[in-house]
Amino acid sequence: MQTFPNAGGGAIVEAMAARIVENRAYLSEIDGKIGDGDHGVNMAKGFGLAAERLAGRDTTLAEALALLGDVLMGEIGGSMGPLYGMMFTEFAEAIEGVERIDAALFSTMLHKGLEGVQSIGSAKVGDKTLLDTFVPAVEAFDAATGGGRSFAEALDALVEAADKGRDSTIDLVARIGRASRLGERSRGVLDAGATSCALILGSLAEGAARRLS
Amino acid sequence: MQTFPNAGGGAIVEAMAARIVENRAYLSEIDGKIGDGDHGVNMAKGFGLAAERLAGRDTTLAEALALLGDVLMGEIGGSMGPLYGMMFTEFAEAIEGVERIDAALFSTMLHKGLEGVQSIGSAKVGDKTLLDTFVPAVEAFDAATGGGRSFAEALDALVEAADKGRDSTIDLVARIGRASRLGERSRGVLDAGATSCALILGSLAEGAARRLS
Amino acid sequence: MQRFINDPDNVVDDTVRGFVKAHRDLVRLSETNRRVVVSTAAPRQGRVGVVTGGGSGHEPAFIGYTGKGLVDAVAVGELFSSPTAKSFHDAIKEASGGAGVVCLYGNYAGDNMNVKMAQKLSQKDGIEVAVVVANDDVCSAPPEEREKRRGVAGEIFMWKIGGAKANEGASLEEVRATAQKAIDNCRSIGVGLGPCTLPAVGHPNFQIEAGTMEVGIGHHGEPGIRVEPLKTAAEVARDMARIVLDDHALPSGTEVAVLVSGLGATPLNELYILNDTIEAEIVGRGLSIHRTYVGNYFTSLEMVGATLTVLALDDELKRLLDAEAHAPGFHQA
Amino acid sequence: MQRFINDPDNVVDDTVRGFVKAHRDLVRLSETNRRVVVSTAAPRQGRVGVVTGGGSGHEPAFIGYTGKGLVDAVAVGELFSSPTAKSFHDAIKEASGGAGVVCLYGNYAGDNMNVKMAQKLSQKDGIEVAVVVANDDVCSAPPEEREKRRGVAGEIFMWKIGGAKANEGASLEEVRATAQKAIDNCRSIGVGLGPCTLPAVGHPNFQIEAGTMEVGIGHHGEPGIRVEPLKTAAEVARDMARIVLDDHALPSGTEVAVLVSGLGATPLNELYILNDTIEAEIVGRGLSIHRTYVGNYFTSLEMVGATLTVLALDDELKRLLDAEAHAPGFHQA
Ligand SMILES: Nc1ncnc2c1ncn2[C@@H]1O[C@H](COP(=O)(O)OP(=O)(O)O)[C@@H](O)[C@H]1O
Ligand SMILES: Nc1ncnc2c1ncn2[C@@H]1O[C@H](COP(=O)(O)OP(=O)(O)O)[C@@H](O)[C@H]1O
Ligand SMILES: [Mg+2]
Ligand SMILES: [Mg+2]
Ligand SMILES: [Mg+2]
Ligand SMILES: [Mg+2]
Repeated sequence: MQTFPNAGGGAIVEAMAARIVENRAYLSEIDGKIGDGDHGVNMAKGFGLAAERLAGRDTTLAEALALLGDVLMGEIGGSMGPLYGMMFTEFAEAIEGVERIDAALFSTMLHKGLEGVQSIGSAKVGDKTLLDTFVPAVEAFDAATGGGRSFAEALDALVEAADKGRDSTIDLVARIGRASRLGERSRGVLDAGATSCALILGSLAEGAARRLS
Repeated sequence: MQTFPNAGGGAIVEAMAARIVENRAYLSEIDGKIGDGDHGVNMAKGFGLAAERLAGRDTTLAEALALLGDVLMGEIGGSMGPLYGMMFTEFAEAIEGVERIDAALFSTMLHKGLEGVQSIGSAKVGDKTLLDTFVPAVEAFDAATGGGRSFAEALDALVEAADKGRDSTIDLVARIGRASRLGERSRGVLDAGATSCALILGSLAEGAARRLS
Repeated sequence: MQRFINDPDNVVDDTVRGFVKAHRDLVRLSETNRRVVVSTAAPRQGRVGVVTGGGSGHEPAFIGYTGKGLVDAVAVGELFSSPTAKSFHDAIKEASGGAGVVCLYGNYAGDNMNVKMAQKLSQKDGIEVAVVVANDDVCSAPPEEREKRRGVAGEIFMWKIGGAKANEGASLEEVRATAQKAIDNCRSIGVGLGPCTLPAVGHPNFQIEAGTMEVGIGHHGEPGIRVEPLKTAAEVARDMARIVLDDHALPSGTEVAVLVSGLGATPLNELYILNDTIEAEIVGRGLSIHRTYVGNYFTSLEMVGATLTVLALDDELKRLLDAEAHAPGFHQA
Repeated sequence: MQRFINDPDNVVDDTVRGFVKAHRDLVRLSETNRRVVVSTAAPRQGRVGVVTGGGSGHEPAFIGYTGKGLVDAVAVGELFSSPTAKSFHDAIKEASGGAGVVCLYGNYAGDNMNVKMAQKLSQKDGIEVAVVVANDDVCSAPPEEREKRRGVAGEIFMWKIGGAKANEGASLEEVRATAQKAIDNCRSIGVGLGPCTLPAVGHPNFQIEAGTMEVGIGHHGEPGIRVEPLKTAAEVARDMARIVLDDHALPSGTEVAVLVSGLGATPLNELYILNDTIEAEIVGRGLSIHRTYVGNYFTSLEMVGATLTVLALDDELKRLLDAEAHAPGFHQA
């Protein structure tokens, strides 16, 4: 059975943060089309801060995710602070103290994060939010493992579904958040949060996959 | 000896006002280069108001000038209100109650107006103001009559000198008013007040000349 | 946009520092959180604490309303972005004088989430927190969905009245109910003539074509109900008053307070020009104006535009609105 | 420029009408001159009357300073243009309570002429008029020609202190001398980042290139001492403080009051960012700050930019500055 170690997993979060910071301008540009154009700024600030604090430290994935969650929750504010803050805090709690993470625990972690986001944001799939990336990604992961596929294959399925979910937001009309005021005008462009969520889940899955043994 | 009647002279002031109103944009444009761009607006407001009040009334030149002076002084403000207000009020006082105006009285009128402007504004020739039009115009008028030329010829001399005086301001550096803060940067353009003054004196001279008998 | 800023990422910290220096007599920075501004009079033992918070860029809102007879502590967010749950929580702690704390804030997704979390955290500390969510912006949702409407300049009346009620020694439930009544009695509308730019973004994230205006615009440039050719001030003012009053539907004879606020870059004289017609329109409906406020009370960086808020008064609201208050952005004798 | 106006030629009348409606409790329109705004408390029998006046477009200056403990009557000019002699004269008559009137205004050619004429007209009425001409703008002439300098935001301190002195029942000569001392103790500087447009003209009459700033700009866009690349807020604030303080040359230990005013379209948060460094610079010179005012106190339509005024205090000026005052644009408890 494939597993990956919690130890040293801080590097996964650092790579994730680097990916978000790289996409600062892109995420803001997407948000600018139907939101207020600050999604990249907000995200890069939070993830950049977390990366600074992780730099040079050897942390477990659980520790790094907890730190990221704390930074988002305690220093970022906006909508992303609590939503992603909840997500990472719940992720961290799910794997805290565990030596190695298997597919089942990884699924539990995803579900706890998702519940955290939903408990606070009360958005649904189809509302044109990050949930349109997150929900199908989790479902694809579960379907793959349930279908007997390996942890590695399930992570690939997760990434694929996340990207598809992100792209699905193009055709959606926003029903929550700033963009919802636009009604039909919000159709035709990606959702910023869905895009950043695909980057996050992609980094996480890649990092996990590379460490599987 | 040539003279013109005070009676019916309101039409001269109405024509003068029309000339100023026509040149509203032009005067503001000149003022905009080194001042605050409102000379045409200010002038058109004052002269326009006076014209409205004169319309349909048969006034003497003295009455019309007094009304114009009152409007400028009482309703226009800025620098032009008191300066031109003084000028027209003094013009009016000089010819008040007189039946016909000869060259000598016309000269007295010009001098009293000039003194009025100078008493309040304390500018000198060469400061790049309306005095660069007014002073040489008055001098040319006096020189012509002193040299034995007719009232009509003296009025021509006045107009010619006013226009030359106006043009002389192009090469001057402003030493008073808003433009003076520009120093050397004020050289190379006409002075707005010198330009409006040439329009005023031109209208006055033309109106007088046309009525001479 | 030409600006006086240092690092665009530090705009909020630099602002708050300069603000606290300027108004030392009225406010201080929390010792534990540099994103919490506290009245020098807070906490007031035995009194209900009054807290608000919201994104920055709306100055004098929110920080400018920290003071005597107004708000006790303010949670400060990034530009146009909700403060953290932690900042709301810290503001609540600073304001707490043992009689509970009321959090009076505006209806935005981020603020809702962060206040909800802060409320939970505070309850763990044993501080009872009541909340009132301002939703005075009539163009942000139809009347049947009033709970979806954004909070805008009506928040100022909610703070003023909530602050005065707390000052009178009322209970938490009384303060909450009165602040709720204040915002229930408010209707606002914004009209945008020009966009604003978040310094870290560097270009406006919405456009208003020259010669047009956005009727019903939100405090962050959220689109309104229609874009139309820019009309005369009298026509715009009449439309604003009508939209607000039609939604309000007040019986003739009602006394109201009027607030005309600039959005940042509209000169004050234009607000007075609007007020000239607004007042005529309100009086024309048989209402009587008890007080008028005109100024930059709730802005959106350098947005060009204005908002109108009409608050319907009863005897209690009138007394509380008229009470003395002193804050950096709001002085009333 | 996108604006809320009706006929560009009626901007001032529309403004004044809307202003008087908004602030009925504090001001009224003169019955004889629609360009004169009068405090509801004026004339005050046996007290020296305090008058000011100037071009419009600087709101809340000048009209916003009409009130209790401030100015009794204000003569209102066209946009950026001196009021008429008649309006100054009428303002003087409205303010006259039999003990003389002091006219506290700014050093501009038109105002000088119109006040001089009004003074003559008033003396014919038997009203003694003393004048103080503000000249606090350091960049408008070198120190040897201080009498040529323009009056800018320091006028607010002159009005505040003159108004408080008159309120104490001082004689005309005492009020004049104290207001003169106030302005003598003021130094100001403006920095412009963006131009403004007179509505009737329709385009800016000066330019500020993007990426540059005009250091020493006047309240009507008069050019300053240099155009330079726009620097960080901290650098600009330091330059502003230095230019003002170098000209001022105050002994260490002097107490000062600080006024940071926006020029119209600069968001309030940027003024606080400037204040953060200004305060550090002032304190760094060994001066101590008694009071700071930050806001849109004296604007230039929608000009982008800010001014700094530093007033050196002595015991008398401090007492008078601290005195209570209530006017539409200035409330102090
Ligand atoms: N209730 C919610 N649940 C999940 N995601 C949400 C919710 N509200 C907003 N979002 C996400 O937030 C994103 C915008 O984030 P951001 O621009 O950082 O915040 P803001 O809208 O406050 O400026 C949207 O693209 C959307 O995906
Ligand atoms: N002291 C003065 N004496 C004579 N003319 C003057 C004086 N000061 C200014 N002027 C004239 O005033 C003109 C500007 O008038 P205007 O633009 O209407 O007023 P403002 O300068 O107040 O905007 C200048 O072009 C100059 O000719
Ligand atoms: Mg956003
Ligand atoms: Mg001019
Ligand atoms: Mg945002
Ligand atoms: Mg002018």
